[in-house]
Amino acid sequence: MINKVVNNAQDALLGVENGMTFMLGGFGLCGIPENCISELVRLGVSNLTCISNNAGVDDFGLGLLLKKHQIKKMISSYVGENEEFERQMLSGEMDVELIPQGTLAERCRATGAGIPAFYTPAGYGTEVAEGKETREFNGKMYVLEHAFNPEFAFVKAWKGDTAGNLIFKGTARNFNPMMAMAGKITVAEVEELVEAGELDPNQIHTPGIFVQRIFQGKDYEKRIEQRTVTQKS
Amino acid sequence: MINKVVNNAQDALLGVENGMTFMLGGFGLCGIPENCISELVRLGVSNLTCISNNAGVDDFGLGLLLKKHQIKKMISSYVGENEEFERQMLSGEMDVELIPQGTLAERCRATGAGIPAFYTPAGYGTEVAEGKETREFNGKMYVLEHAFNPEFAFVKAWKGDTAGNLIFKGTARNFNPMMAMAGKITVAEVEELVEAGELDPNQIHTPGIFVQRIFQGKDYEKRIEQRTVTQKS
Amino acid sequence: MALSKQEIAQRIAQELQDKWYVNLGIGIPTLVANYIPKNIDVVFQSENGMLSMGPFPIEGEEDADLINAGKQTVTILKGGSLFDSALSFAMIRGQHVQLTVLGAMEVSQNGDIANWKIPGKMVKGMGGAMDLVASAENIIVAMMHTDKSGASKLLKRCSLPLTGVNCVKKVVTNLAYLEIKNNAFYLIERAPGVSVEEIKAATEGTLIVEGEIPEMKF
Amino acid sequence: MALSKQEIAQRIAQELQDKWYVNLGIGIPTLVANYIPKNIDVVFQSENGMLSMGPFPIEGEEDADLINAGKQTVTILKGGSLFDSALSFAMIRGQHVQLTVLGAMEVSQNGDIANWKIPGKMVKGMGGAMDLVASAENIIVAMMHTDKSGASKLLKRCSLPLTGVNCVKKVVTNLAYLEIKNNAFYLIERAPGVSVEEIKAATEGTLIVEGEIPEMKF
Repeated sequence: MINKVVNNAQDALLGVENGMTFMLGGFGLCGIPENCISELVRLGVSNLTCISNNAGVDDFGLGLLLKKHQIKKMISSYVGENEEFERQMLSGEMDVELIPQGTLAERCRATGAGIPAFYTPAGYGTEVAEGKETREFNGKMYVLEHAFNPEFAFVKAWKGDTAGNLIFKGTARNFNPMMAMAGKITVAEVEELVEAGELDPNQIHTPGIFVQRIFQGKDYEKRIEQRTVTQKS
Repeated sequence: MINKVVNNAQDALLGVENGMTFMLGGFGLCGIPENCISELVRLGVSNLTCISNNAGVDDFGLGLLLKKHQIKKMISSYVGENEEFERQMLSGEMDVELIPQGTLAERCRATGAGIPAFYTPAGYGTEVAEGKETREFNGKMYVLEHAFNPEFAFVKAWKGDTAGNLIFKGTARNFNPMMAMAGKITVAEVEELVEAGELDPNQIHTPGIFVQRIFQGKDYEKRIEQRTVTQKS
Repeated sequence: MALSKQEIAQRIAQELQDKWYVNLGIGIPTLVANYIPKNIDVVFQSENGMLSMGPFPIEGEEDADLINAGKQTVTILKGGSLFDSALSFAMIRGQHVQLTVLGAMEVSQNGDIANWKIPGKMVKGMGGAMDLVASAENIIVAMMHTDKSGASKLLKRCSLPLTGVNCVKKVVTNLAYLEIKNNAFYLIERAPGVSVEEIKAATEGTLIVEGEIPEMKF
Repeated sequence: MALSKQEIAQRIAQELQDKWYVNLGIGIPTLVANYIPKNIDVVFQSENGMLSMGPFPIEGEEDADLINAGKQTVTILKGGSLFDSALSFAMIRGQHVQLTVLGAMEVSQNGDIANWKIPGKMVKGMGGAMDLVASAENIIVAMMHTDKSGASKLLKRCSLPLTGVNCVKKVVTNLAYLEIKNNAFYLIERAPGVSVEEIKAATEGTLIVEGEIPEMKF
């Protein structure tokens, strides 16, 4: 067993520098690496390129990095729900590359899986395909999309063990498993860190080989963006 | 909930015809769809193209179809351990396409995932790449590989529910999940069929959407190819 | 009278077929789930990683780790499953989802759709919409026939940046149910009490009216 | 004296580094697992879908559902995980496995390797070998220096169909430990009691001998 445990977010983010490219897991505020984001804010690293499906809200998630102007470029599929983001984007202070959600997920997977490029139908005939190679297969048109090259990936899991194995909960899984595959250094923060051997090897979502550092997260807020309920009848 | 249950292998293989292309899960004899293979033998369908990592042994697994000359072409990564196979291949009675194991797995996944083609480094500079497009990405050479187009996929799972959700056990998972994604009709046979709701949705390996027919298998032999043990000290 | 948003959803729900997996977009499409015909089984896919999405949770039982693609708290039904975004879009691109229902800002008579960007104004991103429209065999667009100023949203050519090309086959608006083929909108049904003339006036693209056009039935 | 297969494995085991994930091929490479240095942690990957592969099970505890890539019954250690073949080769192609050890029928001085096919004779298939050699940063070949007739297997050019090109960096044979660079075999260590002359005689490819060549230490 190779032990991947580090003490805290501070130790986990050792080596993080200005100008780096990061992947950050999560969909909306669900399954985001809260502790890592807080530490990035504390470190004050800037000129970052962040690959993340969304950009948080004004006062939480990646919104915290935006507020401090730490992000030079966002690569996302959907960035609504964030006024400061919209301001920085429209004013040109920040660069934004919007790509289809499935393409984003598949490019993350490709990065970790040693696939330099693949064809997808998403975005063909739209501005997303501008400047990209297109090609017909069986009468349908596809766009060639490439892998990323991030220095760090920050992911959040429900349970993890000392060998770096991860299990996610509910829809908090989302982009986390593919991003975990993709980081040159992958940092996993978990709600519950257990000893190797306590998780069923048959139920691991992300095998420990993909994780370089793991730590027990703390003070999770797990904010709900849209609290929708059915009234008891 | 959409109910995918059929009574038995006979009902599950309805529509199987001569000349079709099948995917069959398993690695060696581990995780092979024993009941489906028996039914294919009983039906006597012939001129089949079979995509499967291995070709069974002389008297079990796909070897049973080989013996009856039902297979026209095998697409596999490794076909040792089977004398009748070697005889048919060397004599030219059967066509064989050997492809790297990782390429086979990824092509199965691509088939199910709507990815018509992708680049992989495996086989570059070898006879596997002959006639295929090659290309450089970041100073390394890659080969363009394509999705398959199978009519049926036959997979074997440990547990399954009436909605078609599957859980595999140990290394019997292997090619089964990707092949389950890839079949126009995917047939899953399971050791234990339970009601929808009995499996934890967080622990499903293959979501039911990929499975068109599921049935409770019977009389599993689960043969061991190489019984290796450590003597009690 | 023109349909309400609920009625648009209700009309679309009539198109659902037994054993279909369905992806519903945000807005009117979400409402379709309230009108599933009694005698059929359908399963809702949420592209953030869930099959068999159920209704909103009972108050007090919300789980921050269980949301839909609109970031709303939801539940999961028996027989459901959870998975990552790559597998979710594998389902979508691989055409395992039989129907996609989504909203649009514009649709053109050749089946193009624009619903993700108003240059200089709204730049929220396409989310999963481009994957959905590029992949689905069967796409129904739910939309208002005209914008607030009365300008048609069913056009000869879209003016906004496209989400997908040649992909929309059916449109249900507050005024009509239309099919797109042969580079035209074919009028299939009218909203109850809405005349063919009214629909013609509200449609900028080529509108084909063949024979008597029936009213929708609910 | 020339090394036994066990000793070849033992010498290769000295190359293992702490925290490495390692894929061992069938044959001599499998034996490497028996000689892991005491002070380091390594994890074995089995390409049929397992990390932290352990020793053979105690008699009576064999599980048909738990085998290695050689189809042998094995066990899984604490901290291990199970996964499908696509994820397994994602690990391999994505260079998450730090070392691959495999056998070869021929190796050439430019790092080509042939180990899967003898035309007209042995056509078992490449299994995962082509993915492994095309992907791994660090490949050690374990092989006999010559074939049964005494012909060299370390060649200027491979005569058999290739498994991969320009990929092998290190070779450990029964006679020597060699590194491949600059289109040549560099002799690094001799098997105990084997002379440089013997190694030269057994090597068809260009052999570079720089300075005194030490004997292997065990």
